[in-house]
Amino acid sequence: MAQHGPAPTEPATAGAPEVSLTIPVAPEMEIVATAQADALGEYMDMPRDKIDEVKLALVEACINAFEHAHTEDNQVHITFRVGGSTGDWLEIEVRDRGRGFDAEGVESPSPQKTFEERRRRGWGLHIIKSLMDEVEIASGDWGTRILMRKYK
Amino acid sequence: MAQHGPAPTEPATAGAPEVSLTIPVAPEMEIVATAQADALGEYMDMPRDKIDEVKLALVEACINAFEHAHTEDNQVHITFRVGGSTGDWLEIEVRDRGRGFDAEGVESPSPQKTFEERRRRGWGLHIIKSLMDEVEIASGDWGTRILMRKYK
Amino acid sequence: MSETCKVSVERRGDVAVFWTDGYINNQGGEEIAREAYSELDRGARALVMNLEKTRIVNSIGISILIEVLEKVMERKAVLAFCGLTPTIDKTFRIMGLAQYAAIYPTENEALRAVSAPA
Amino acid sequence: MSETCKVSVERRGDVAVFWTDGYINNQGGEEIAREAYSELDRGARALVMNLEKTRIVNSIGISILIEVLEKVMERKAVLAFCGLTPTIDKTFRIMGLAQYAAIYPTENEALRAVSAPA
Ligand SMILES: Nc1ncnc2c1ncn2[C@@H]1O[C@H](COP(=O)(O)OP(=O)(O)O)[C@@H](O)[C@H]1O
Ligand SMILES: Nc1ncnc2c1ncn2[C@@H]1O[C@H](COP(=O)(O)OP(=O)(O)O)[C@@H](O)[C@H]1O
Repeated sequence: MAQHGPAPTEPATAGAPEVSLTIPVAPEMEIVATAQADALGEYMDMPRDKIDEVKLALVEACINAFEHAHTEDNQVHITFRVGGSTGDWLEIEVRDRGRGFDAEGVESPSPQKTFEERRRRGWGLHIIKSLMDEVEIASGDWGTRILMRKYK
Repeated sequence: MAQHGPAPTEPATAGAPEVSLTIPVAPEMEIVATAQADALGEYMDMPRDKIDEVKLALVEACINAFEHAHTEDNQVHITFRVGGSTGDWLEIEVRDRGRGFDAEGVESPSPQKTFEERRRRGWGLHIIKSLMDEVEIASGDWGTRILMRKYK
Repeated sequence: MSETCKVSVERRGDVAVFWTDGYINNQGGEEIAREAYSELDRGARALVMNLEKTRIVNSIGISILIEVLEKVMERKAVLAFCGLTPTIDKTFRIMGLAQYAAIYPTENEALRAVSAPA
Repeated sequence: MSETCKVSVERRGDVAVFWTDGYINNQGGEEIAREAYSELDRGARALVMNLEKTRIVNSIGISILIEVLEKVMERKAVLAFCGLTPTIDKTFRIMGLAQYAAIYPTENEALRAVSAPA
């Protein structure tokens, strides 16, 4: 590896083609954002079904920011990174400058709670974790940042 | 019109849903950018053929920045705005922080020059102007900004 | 604008067939729910939902489909899905929708199954 | 990666038919040029390019197609395009490609035209 290599804090992503997208908090803008995941997934030859999984995970991260973050700037910031020597993975970072939440404290959902206790919501984060290969959530009074990666 | 209306410097765009995209200067990233024009065109119900025209104009603006701007940040910054009361137009602003050029001084192309004098390049800006309804070019040592609008 | 899911419904005896086209979010889910309740009120015994023209159903959309499923079960009717993409199928399984509603690959299979005498 | 244009060619007598699939930029244009020159070298008298699977041809791609067209004319061969989207058709007309190459709506029409005795 050359000396101009990765910075210590972002080991795997330095040098990866990076695309940033900012969308407004507005109905259906999450779908507009998925167009970017689609285009980058095709660019890196990710199989269609995996692209669909990435798109749904992105949708869930966006609608969480829309619904729960109460951002001041009314925006959601998304960064896409294609990494690995032959475009092996797609990483998506979704950030809001909202009020944050206690990610550890979120109760896990289950079909039983959903059907028997009629608590039908609360699946977003679980779906993101199920569909992506790696997920990291950081949240605080500065907002929320979800980092998720899918290998092709 | 309500009093919280447009700021004087940006008369027609205030309040319009705005999406910003930053792409790296890299092969085919212009196509990745067109995915956003596609998604916003569909969002606002712009006819398919007009979306295609917008996409080609966007491609031309991006490859100009890739090829001629010699940017320091290696990026092209794009802002999409959907405006009008029912999503009547799509505005795209393409900015680079490159070396700029004298937009007035660019010689216009013609089929004759292309075929008889074999000067086959030099069509990008002309194509942009032909395909979009309104085009504004500003350029200087700070870089270049192309603002283009298409009505649906 | 145009991403919004379009829903069309056709009645075949006591089976109502739904075709969705586009993104199913809260709005799309509510549109489906409205149509579903009206079919149940008009005596439908089975609902078949063909989602082949839908590529994304978000978790809010699914939560509304689950509400519909519960209403369907209360009325002793049945709900079957078909034409799911692998991702939608996976999400329906994760959320448990697949435990209470039947999922078939094609509309024909779904129709055959809900029309078979119990 | 996958946006790159794929080009396939089939020879029918002295006519070579080209099908493109995807974005035609400098790379895609050069790929087409390579194939076109090899067909001319192998005696093709007419080239028919079906672009129905291409939605975008950028101005660099077109400038290469113009180069191809010039070579074709030098060799006294003919070049015909078909399957153009309205936007590609418009751009070909703006740049004057339509003045020197024939444009037909369909491949059949293009083939019929280039096969007709002069
Ligand atoms: N971006 C965010 N900002 C603030 N809170 C969030 C954010 N994302 C998730 N949360 C919190 O986590 C909870 C669980 O989220 P999720 O699993 O997506 O389910 P749901 O959105 O259906 O409640 C939410 O109810 C909310 O309290
Ligand atoms: N973003 C830009 N930065 C610097 N120069 C530019 C930019 N866009 C266009 N130019 C200049 O304007 C000229 C004409 O551009 P264009 O009409 O797109 O044709 P071409 O790119 O084929 O030369 C270019 O050759 C270049 O000198």
